Amino acid sequence: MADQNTSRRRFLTATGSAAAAVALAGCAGGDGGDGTETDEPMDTTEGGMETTETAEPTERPEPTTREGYLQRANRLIHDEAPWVFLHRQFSVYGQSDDIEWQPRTDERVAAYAIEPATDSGDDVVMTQSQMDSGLDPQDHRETPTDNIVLQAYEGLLERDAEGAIVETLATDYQRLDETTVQFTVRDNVSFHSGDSLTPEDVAFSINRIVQEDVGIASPQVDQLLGVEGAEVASTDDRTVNVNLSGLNPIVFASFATYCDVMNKSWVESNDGAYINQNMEGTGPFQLSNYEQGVSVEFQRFNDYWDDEAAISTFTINAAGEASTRVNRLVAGESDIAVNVPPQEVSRVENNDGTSITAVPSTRVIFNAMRYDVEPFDSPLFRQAINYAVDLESIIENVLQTFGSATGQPTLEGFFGYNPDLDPYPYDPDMAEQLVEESGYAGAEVELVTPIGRYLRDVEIAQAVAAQVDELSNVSASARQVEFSTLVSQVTTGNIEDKPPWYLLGWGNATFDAIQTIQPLLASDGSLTSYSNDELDRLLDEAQQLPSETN
Amino acid sequence: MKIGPISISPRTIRNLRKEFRSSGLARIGVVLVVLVLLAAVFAPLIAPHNPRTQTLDQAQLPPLGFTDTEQQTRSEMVNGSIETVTENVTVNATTTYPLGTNSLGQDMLSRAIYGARTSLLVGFFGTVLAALLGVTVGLTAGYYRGRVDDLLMRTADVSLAFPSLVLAIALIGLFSRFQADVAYRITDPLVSTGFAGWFRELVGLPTPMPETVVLPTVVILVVGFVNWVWFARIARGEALSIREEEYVKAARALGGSDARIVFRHVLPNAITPILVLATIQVAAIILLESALSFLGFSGTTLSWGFDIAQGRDYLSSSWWIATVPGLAIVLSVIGINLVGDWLRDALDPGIEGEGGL
Amino acid sequence: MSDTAAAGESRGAPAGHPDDVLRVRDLSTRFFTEEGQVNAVESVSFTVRDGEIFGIVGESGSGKSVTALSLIDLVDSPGRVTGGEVWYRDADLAEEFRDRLPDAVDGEFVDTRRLPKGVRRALRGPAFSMVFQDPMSSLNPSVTVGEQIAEAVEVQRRATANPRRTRSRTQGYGMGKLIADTLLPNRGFTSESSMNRAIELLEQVGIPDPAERAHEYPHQFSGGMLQRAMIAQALAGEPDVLIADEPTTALDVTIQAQILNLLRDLQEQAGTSVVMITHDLGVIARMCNRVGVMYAGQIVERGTLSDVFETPVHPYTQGLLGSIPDLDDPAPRLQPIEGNVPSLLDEEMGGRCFFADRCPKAMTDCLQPISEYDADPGSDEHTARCVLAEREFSEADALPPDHFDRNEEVRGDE
Amino acid sequence: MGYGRFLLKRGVQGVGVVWGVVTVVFVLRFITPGSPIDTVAPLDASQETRQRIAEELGLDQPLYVQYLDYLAELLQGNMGYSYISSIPASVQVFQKLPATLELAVAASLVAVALSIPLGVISATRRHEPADYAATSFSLLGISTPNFWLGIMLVLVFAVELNVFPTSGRAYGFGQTLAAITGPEPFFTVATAWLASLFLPAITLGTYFTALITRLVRSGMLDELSQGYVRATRAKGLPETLVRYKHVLRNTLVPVVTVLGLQLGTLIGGAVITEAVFAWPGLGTEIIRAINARDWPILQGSLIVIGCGFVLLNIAVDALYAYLDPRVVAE
Repeated sequence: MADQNTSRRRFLTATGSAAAAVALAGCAGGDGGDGTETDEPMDTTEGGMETTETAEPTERPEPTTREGYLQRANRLIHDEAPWVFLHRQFSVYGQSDDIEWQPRTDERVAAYAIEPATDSGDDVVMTQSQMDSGLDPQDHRETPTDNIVLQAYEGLLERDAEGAIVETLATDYQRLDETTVQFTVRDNVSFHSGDSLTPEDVAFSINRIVQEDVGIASPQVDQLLGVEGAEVASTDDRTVNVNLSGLNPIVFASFATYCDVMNKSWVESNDGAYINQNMEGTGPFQLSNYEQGVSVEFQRFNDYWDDEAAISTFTINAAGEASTRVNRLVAGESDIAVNVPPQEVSRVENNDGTSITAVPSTRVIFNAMRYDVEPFDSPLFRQAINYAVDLESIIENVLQTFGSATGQPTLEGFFGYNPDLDPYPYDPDMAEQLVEESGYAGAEVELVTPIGRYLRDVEIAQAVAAQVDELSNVSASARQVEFSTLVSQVTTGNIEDKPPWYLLGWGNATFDAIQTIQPLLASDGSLTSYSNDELDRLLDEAQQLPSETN
Repeated sequence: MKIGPISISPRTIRNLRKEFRSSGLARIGVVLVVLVLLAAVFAPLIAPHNPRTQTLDQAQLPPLGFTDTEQQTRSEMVNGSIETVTENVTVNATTTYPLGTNSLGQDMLSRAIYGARTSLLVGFFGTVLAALLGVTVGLTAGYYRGRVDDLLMRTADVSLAFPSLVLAIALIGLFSRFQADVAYRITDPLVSTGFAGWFRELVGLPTPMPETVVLPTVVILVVGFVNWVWFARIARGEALSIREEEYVKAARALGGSDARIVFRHVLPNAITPILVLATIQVAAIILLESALSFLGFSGTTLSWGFDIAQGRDYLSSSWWIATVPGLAIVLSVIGINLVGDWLRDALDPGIEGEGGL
Repeated sequence: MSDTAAAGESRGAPAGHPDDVLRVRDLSTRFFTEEGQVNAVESVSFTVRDGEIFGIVGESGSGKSVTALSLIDLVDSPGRVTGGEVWYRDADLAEEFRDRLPDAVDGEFVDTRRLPKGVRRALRGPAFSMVFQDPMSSLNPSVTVGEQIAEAVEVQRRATANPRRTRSRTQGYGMGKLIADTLLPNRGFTSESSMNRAIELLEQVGIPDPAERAHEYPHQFSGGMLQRAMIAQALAGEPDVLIADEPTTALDVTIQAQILNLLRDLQEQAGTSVVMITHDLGVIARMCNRVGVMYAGQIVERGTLSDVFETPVHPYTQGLLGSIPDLDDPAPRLQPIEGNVPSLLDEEMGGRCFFADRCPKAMTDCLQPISEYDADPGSDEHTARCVLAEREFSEADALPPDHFDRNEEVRGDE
Repeated sequence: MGYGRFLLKRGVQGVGVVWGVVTVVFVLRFITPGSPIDTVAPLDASQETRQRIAEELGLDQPLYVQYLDYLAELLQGNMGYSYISSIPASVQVFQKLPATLELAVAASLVAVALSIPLGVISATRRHEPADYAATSFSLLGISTPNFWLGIMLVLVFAVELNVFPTSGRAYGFGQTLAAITGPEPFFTVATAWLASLFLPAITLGTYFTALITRLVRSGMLDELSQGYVRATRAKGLPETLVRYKHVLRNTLVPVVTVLGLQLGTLIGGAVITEAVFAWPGLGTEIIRAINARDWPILQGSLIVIGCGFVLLNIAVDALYAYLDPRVVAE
């Protein structure tokens, strides 16, 4: 509960000081930073070369913008190295030549974007790694289910393939004041049942997430944190007002990620089990067959408000094993295979009629090191581990180039990314020297990794542990656990329950640095393994300023 | 011959010898088991490499005899887009890695040798645990009969109603809470005394070897707990019949305590079928352990099942990664089963088809 | 086609009495075990006549049961009948094979050993059948007694229903038919009428409430009742030759007499020939017309009951009978003879009289193979495998008492 | 004891076993780390959100209340709702059951069809090549981990030779039946169904084929040495009948007993076979439920398996009584 109070406090503080935010309302676009600007003119050293100066940020002028604060936070994190920075995961798809399709950064696959390339490309099958956790679009928060519900449901805002915010069921959106934002609901939209979309449906859908008495205990509520409720402002103007508890710099980014719109009367007249096995949305596809845990079949919705979908049916099935997914693709049983592992890439490429497409994803892979236990309480030791890891080699050999090295928690292209920071270079001598300086020579450490949760997670952990183990003064090994076991340790809210050193991946669909740093590294973050007053201060400052984008 | 409370009659030894002489299969079994045992015990001496050492630039080398030159299309991610390079690649098998390497460039032969340790440790200790539990329950049930028997055997029924693999997976979840607290790394005496290092220098093998052996405590506890029923059934049956023997009746009439009678009279006479069952169970538990590792529910990465799971991802490109550990399992389990058959044929304890995955 | 074991020259059926139904010549059965070759039956010859009871008597291990099994070709692996002829009188059978297997046919006699395996098997039931020692283990515990007898009846029915008998019996019942019979209701190997016949047979052997008991399982029967049922089963095929292997050994003394009487009565009614195998001289004396004494796989002496019992020639026979004062009051059990029955291992047999090592009258002549000698000029049926049938015992030729002990040592203990 | 009472007693015992299964799962649930909330809630969900989810799932109640509630609901045929999908556990479990049954039945058919003839041939032709072949096969069969066998079969028959699909279940039995009258060509549907079933059934069936072959062989050898076999032959019964009606039937008594005990192994094998072939059955569901701590589904699956175990064992007992009339008498 302490975390919750702190979060609230932060929003209240923000409310008091950020009247200026209002003026920025209505600006669209997800351009979190084009990667060239920096507000750190004092930065002359090469990223990562600092060794013992941990007080670096104090020598720099105080940032002035939200992006500046976030960039500064990233620098601090880079220097303090609470993580072993690894890489940005790539989404690698195998696809049939029967279709034309470009993957998206946020790992979502919209069948609407698929076009047939040949005559047999009209009925498309996708094999992903697992099936849905029920069809209620508001009762889940993970990519496999997203991929299923987004075919039939739509939100007010969505993102394009590059991550920019675009209007879908809203035709306009703006901040009315610091605690109110307004959406204008698109006209002439009908649900699959034939009912027309009303502003009432939109308000209900928002309330169903954030107000427990209206709907369900939605796991998306934290994504809409600070949203207190919605009401129809004007039926004629088709406007809906959303009330916030305080200034939320990224409220539109949040609405572009979650909050699918449902048909109020349909929801109210059916029970949860029915809603989880049927769909009633406004999306370009409607559900034609649902076999729980096995497959979901869609067919084109002919009354879609925009252009009709180019393909007539879309089927999603699942196979947990990557080789199985590729087998299905190569055998022509499937048109898109999700998460093709590196070693299967040549098989897909060499096969006639299939090819690989890949994009960088929104997921960063790292090894968290708990700041409160020996030997990880020493920043020098943590840096040493970063120097000990040959990231280039891991990306080249384990990931077979399907990843890009990182040196900060925020990914390139995200709001708050600091372009001046390079990944730590591989320098075992430096690492050994730092270990000596840290006073933890001879330490034994164990890296805990989940099995099969992330692309080649166990191999990466083994490689990291082996490389650290190569240091003359540290011995390291890797231990694998079930993902659920790791999750249960990581999510208790107590840092003491976490393993001292563990591999995790973090997907951030809001394209904003805060959604990575706040939960994972802030002192009061729900998953934090780290605590640093200066970092907390930088984040607080950042959250009191509006995001340049909205 | 006497081992603790167990005495082996000369007739038994004669039967064993006779069966061993007449059965070629028994001999094959003993040879296989001895080989696996030697590999497990002397792994730090004979493994060509440290099984954990990664040589990422030597990854996925084929076993000897499978050198292959082929045109390969290699795809690379360059700045977010795919570039395809077609080149002639010679995948050289090398005597350095006689059975090839896996995706991390670890030596398959060394991993197979070290995997024997995990399998045998789990197989042996798991069986001992299962036997201790099962025999205690079975003897108690069979000796006291009546309500005690009913209660214990209904418990056994419930236990049987759970598929052992499912029960094991569920229990591993339970025990993994304690996993970090249980000391499950044991120092490898061959390495810590420096003998392995000295020996390997001498014969020119690379050093150093892993200094500790991971004892997958949780898996051992779980497989022991899952497989007790088979021992309970056998022990109960033996106890039921032995308690009716005159000498047991006599011991009871003389006022011997129950524990003493069970330990001195019932157990020694029930030991033959228990031993035979234990042999078969070692095989069954090795299979169970490999299944658990395969599904990712094991405590160590040095396990045949784990390697198979990893190799499965490379089936289309590097078949040997899954094949080598699989063959290791098959050969060891065949060996143990053959020894079990030998013991069963020679001792004829009247058990057939008890135990299982 | 033929897997006839008896190779060599064709000699035809041995000469004998016109009433003979069975003439056995030089029958040999060997067991090929891991310890070595065991000569369980060694050149056994005898004849059985219509309607008579021929007894074979010997200690356990003397090969009498194997002889019985060899007759009806039921020796199990690792045993095998390695030689000899079993001439069986059956005019129809002789006619059927006269052209195809001229060597196997002589007059009305057919050498069953030279017949194809299937035909030999088909002779079981209608031609030969057998009553076993332990009725409890000789009936299938999980099939009703009536059903088991009905099966025997059915075998006989199917054989006689089809004139092409051998073919119908060898190939009449295969897997397909079995599966069909098992899966389809109201079908089975046995029919209702054969079941009725089984009940009749049960009644005939003196089982009360036969209709009900027919549907009971062997474990619900007492030993005596079960042996009656066994006899009913053996008679179901209306065999020409019934082989009774120790039919009363496993039974209580009180029941033994009942069973023997029953056997005798049935035999007289049907005129069946019986080969009675027993170690019980009393049974022999009571039941048999003629008798053969077996020792170490050989018939060492044979002849009519009185030939053998009153004027035994072979010292073994004499030893057996030694303590029996009177035919009318025979002792029920054999008297022990000093020494052990030999192991019958081929390598240990040597070409000598097998009894020589226990024989009080062993002579140097006994160290060579002994053939059957005519023992009694007055009877052409009394023969003995003993030199004493030809000559008198002479101290001069006697072997020293430790002769075989020495050899024993030389051979060493395995 | 009468046959009816015999079955009744087994039925009562069966209910006890199912109750035991429910209780054990509840105990496991109490002591197992990893709350279902962790899998339902997103990684960064606030403690408040977690609390709300816990309340919705009824996890805030004391365990004994949850237990009694569950038992009461179970008696009314309600197995709760999936934590993940909110679908009734009974619906979700019974949707998965046919696929697993199909696999288990196919594997059993393979096993019985192959093993009995193999065992009989092996026993009746002892020390002949056929015996050595059957003995070697069965030794290999019981010594090969079935997941590895599955992988190797996929490697050879699906990846290299491409004659069977690598994974998944095509159509299923129900849809294949429907295709007889339905619009889809029956032959295509049936072929696809059987092709998808083939490798999984072989994978699961091999261990049992090998096990039963061994049991039948040794049982048959024992049984062939029994006196009644000789007696049965002596009365002239055709050898087919001797072997199959008399000897095999008695051999099956211990075989059936062992198989009754090995049902758990069959289900365990199905779990891992399903994992190898991405077969959408109960096994896949169980592994998923364990990983996700979806207790209602796990509990429902285990109850269904427990019931199956009890029912099949009653069936085995009945079969046993049929095969060996002495059982009922005792």
